Amino acid sequence: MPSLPVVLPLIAAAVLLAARPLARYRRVLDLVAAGTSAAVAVLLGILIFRTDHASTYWFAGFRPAHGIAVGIAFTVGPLNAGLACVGAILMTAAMVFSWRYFTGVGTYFHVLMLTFLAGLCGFCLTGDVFDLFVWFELMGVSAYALTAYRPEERGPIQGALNFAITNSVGAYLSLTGIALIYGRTGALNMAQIGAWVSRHPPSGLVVIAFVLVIAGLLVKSAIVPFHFWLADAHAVAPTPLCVLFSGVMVELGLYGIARMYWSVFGPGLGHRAAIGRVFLVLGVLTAVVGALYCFRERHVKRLLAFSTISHAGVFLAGFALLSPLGLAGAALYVAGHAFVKAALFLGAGIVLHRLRSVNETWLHGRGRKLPVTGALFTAAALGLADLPPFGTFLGKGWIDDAAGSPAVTIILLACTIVAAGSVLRVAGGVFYGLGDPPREDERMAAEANEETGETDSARQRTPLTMSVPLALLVAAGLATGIAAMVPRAGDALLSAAAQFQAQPQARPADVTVSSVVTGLVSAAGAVGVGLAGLYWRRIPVLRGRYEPGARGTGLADRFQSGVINDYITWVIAGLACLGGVLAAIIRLRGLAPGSRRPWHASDISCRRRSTTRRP
Amino acid sequence: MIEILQAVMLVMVAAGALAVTRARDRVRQVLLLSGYGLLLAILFFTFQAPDVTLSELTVGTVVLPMILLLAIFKVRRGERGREE
Amino acid sequence: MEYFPFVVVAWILAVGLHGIVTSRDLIHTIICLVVVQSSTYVLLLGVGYVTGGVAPYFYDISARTKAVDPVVQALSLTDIVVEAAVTALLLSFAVQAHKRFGTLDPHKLVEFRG
Amino acid sequence: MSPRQRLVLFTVAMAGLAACFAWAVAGLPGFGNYPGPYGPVILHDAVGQTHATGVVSAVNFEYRGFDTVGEEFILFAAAAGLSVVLRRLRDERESRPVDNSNRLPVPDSVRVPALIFTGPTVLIGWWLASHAQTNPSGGFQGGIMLASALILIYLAGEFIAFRRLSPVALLDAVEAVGAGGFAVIGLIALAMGLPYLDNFVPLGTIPGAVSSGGTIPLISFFVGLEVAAAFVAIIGEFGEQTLLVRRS
Repeated sequence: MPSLPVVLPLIAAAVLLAARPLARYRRVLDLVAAGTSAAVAVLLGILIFRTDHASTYWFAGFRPAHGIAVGIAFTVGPLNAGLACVGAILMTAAMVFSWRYFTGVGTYFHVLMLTFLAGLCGFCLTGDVFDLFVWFELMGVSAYALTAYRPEERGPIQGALNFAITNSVGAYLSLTGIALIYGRTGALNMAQIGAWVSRHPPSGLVVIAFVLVIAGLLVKSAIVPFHFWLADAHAVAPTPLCVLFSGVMVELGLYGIARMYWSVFGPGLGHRAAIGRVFLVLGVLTAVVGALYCFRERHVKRLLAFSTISHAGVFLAGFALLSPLGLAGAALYVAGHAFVKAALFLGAGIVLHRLRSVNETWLHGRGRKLPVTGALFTAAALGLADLPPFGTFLGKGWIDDAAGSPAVTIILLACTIVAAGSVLRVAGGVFYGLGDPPREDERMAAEANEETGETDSARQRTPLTMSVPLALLVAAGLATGIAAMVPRAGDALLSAAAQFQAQPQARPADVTVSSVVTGLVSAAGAVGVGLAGLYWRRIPVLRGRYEPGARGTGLADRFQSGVINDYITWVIAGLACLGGVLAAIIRLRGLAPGSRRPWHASDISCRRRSTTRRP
Repeated sequence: MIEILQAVMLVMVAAGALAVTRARDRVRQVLLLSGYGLLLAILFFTFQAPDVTLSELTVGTVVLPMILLLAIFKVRRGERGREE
Repeated sequence: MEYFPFVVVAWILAVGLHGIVTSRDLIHTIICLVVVQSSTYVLLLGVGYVTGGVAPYFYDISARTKAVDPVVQALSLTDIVVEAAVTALLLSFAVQAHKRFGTLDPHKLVEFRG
Repeated sequence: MSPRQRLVLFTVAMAGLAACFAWAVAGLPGFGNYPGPYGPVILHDAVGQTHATGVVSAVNFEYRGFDTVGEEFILFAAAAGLSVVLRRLRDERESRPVDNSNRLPVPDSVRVPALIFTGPTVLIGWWLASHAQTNPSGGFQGGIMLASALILIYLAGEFIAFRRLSPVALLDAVEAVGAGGFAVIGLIALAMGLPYLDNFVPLGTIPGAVSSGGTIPLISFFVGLEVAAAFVAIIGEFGEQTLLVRRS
């Protein structure tokens, strides 16, 4: 059963490729593709509820003997099945959305989408480090090809190349890390490596293998300074694909890092607080950089991409708190964010379909003829700003609770306000014509006007297959928050997080007053930032200096240069810094006592069964 | 322990990698890559991996250079067409 | 001498990455990427090697003979196929980029960014 | 960044990374001292459990067969992606080169040996793909050999013949059968109530015989199909790009 979410899409992809000559019956093929991903979503949904503890599935029936795994295992827990399920739901929405979106394409789009889905599920569920790499690559290859799906446009090839080369370098560095750890432990099963690592004092090998293994994941999850490729790829990829990139692919990278830390390296590395702080700094840095770039963007898809980077930083900060509450908050935030961000991209896709542009400047006021899309887009943007009861507010609230540090709370709050405010600025300007018509920035206009040809069909009205998924996604974003407010559901999530970390669950998951207040403040702040962006020229203090969305600042462009050589240089520099910092922590602080725990042979098959429930 | 043949092949592979990445002419680079694939294949043979040797021989020395050459011809033709 | 193969791995990796960073031609970049990946095969096979071991085939010898690790060989096989697939896809991007923009210099391609 | 700045940053960073790597390698047991336990356990069990004497194939198609499923589909996705990227675009016309030849300018000294070697290459490929369980061979190598045979035809300058031998629809179908077939073999085990990809075919009595290994030769065959079709498709796409001029 746990193998089916991977195998089903693969078989469907093979069938659809063979059915290419039958492209006349497109509707049937569309239905097969969308039906498969919906079925996968249902299967994963069942898996979430059937596994109240992490259960292990051995492929080809090779169960481990004497604590040595010889086959490949899937380790299915509520968190990873849940993440895959969110991915499958977004995939289904994207498939339905692209029903009328692309016309006259063969089945290749569906084939690649399905292989992407299979890679996504395999990546989430696997409990084997090399298998992780394989599914990571499958997801990558499908994503590269899909990014370049419209080679007749000018941008996609450039974006796809940067995406593919940066991610491939990351993946090969990850493989180097896998080989290193295999060379010492002689194991590929995560639990088995984890057991080995926790029985031995942390050595240079373990530290550096950890850094190298997460290299590819850091690139995928767009953590500064590994993030440069993301905006290039998002700006050019077909909109249904952006839904998946922003909604789950980035988050998958973060999940991978969390998984690597908790299941493999973390227990043996020790120095929990110090390592957590390193990742917290990385997360906050990413959140700040993403928010600033988001604010100065006029290309709607690029703007949304930078907001994803900013949010990825918040998620990483949540993981980095290393407590069940922080992880549960991050998980809930990921789910809530996935739905609203997907809705925003679909909204952008509808705008592109109807108005043939994603240039905020040009679109100013032109979206008034799309009232429904405008309302849903605005609602989703408010969801992005953590407005209660969207799932985002509670996730953020838990992260703040777990951080317990006003500084972190305020910085993350500011980042959310700026990023979501920029999105609200777009919503207000485009759909309601608020504010002053912005000055045309020539370069922006030229770039955004490139973006025309995703669709051919009539654009007199928005087809239902486009607006219904959008509405459903906004509703799902709301539902996530409301469901998580039910105490039992919140506790279940928290205990799943505690299980994932093999830690006792310390406290109940509450909806605190402070989280509601923070959410409201955040939403109000975002509206304020959005309005300030729209009425920039009328505000005396701000006038004349700088215009939001204008790309005047050369320094920022020098970083986000679009040159692949720079991106790779940054990857290596970031990795060297991370390696150096972790090495310093381990070397200078010596071995922390009490960080290791005795190891049992039963660890292999099922490591974390016990969780302390709330009395 | 490392055997003499392995050490020799490792040195040659290291030199080969340098040669491949330093070459600036595309066709020359592809030919060097093909040779590098051959060196790798021999190295893998000394590592007692006949399976990998066979794969590296077919992929690294034949198929991949072939694809690269086709791509380079295509690009070169494009460049010539543009000059005219 | 015991660590010489791993030194070579680091060398290949560094040389390949240097090639990518200094490259002014996308096809050159892609070939350097192939070199970067080749370091992983050497590393994999290097860590799985057993001095005096034979290749793990027992068609005509006893299954008790000391042999090198078969797992890393299987992983390398997978790795090689992945390499070929990724390289072919990247090359198709390069061909298309050249067709569209008439250049393979990443610095010039930036001007056409979307 | 200017090239100079980039080089400086790269040099510093790479030095740091190399130092990290050196620190890591110092923790390895040293070349030739692979500590196990994964490899030794497999070496100990493989012949008995799978009746395959080629242990690498046993690992690839049996112990870690699920990796191979993923790897097949990476190739599958790459081939599909290649067709997407290199497909004929809306604004392109297809035309023959001006000199009206659809051949590479290949001298006879290349063409004749190429054609002569085609047959044996096919045979070797076939043999390799069907002996995964015994020798250093298997689906990858066999499949690539089969593809190489078609490259030889191509080298001989017979692109049209190459294309006729491998029309795109047929290649797609073969790829689908190859990659999908592998996945379906796994499903059959599942339908029989066994874990995915379990070896449900009798292993045969003599380890090392052609009919031994249960599903291993079967999977190897499908892998061979997929690999051959994917590589032929990839090379065909590039060949088409090179030989047929498309003008925009």
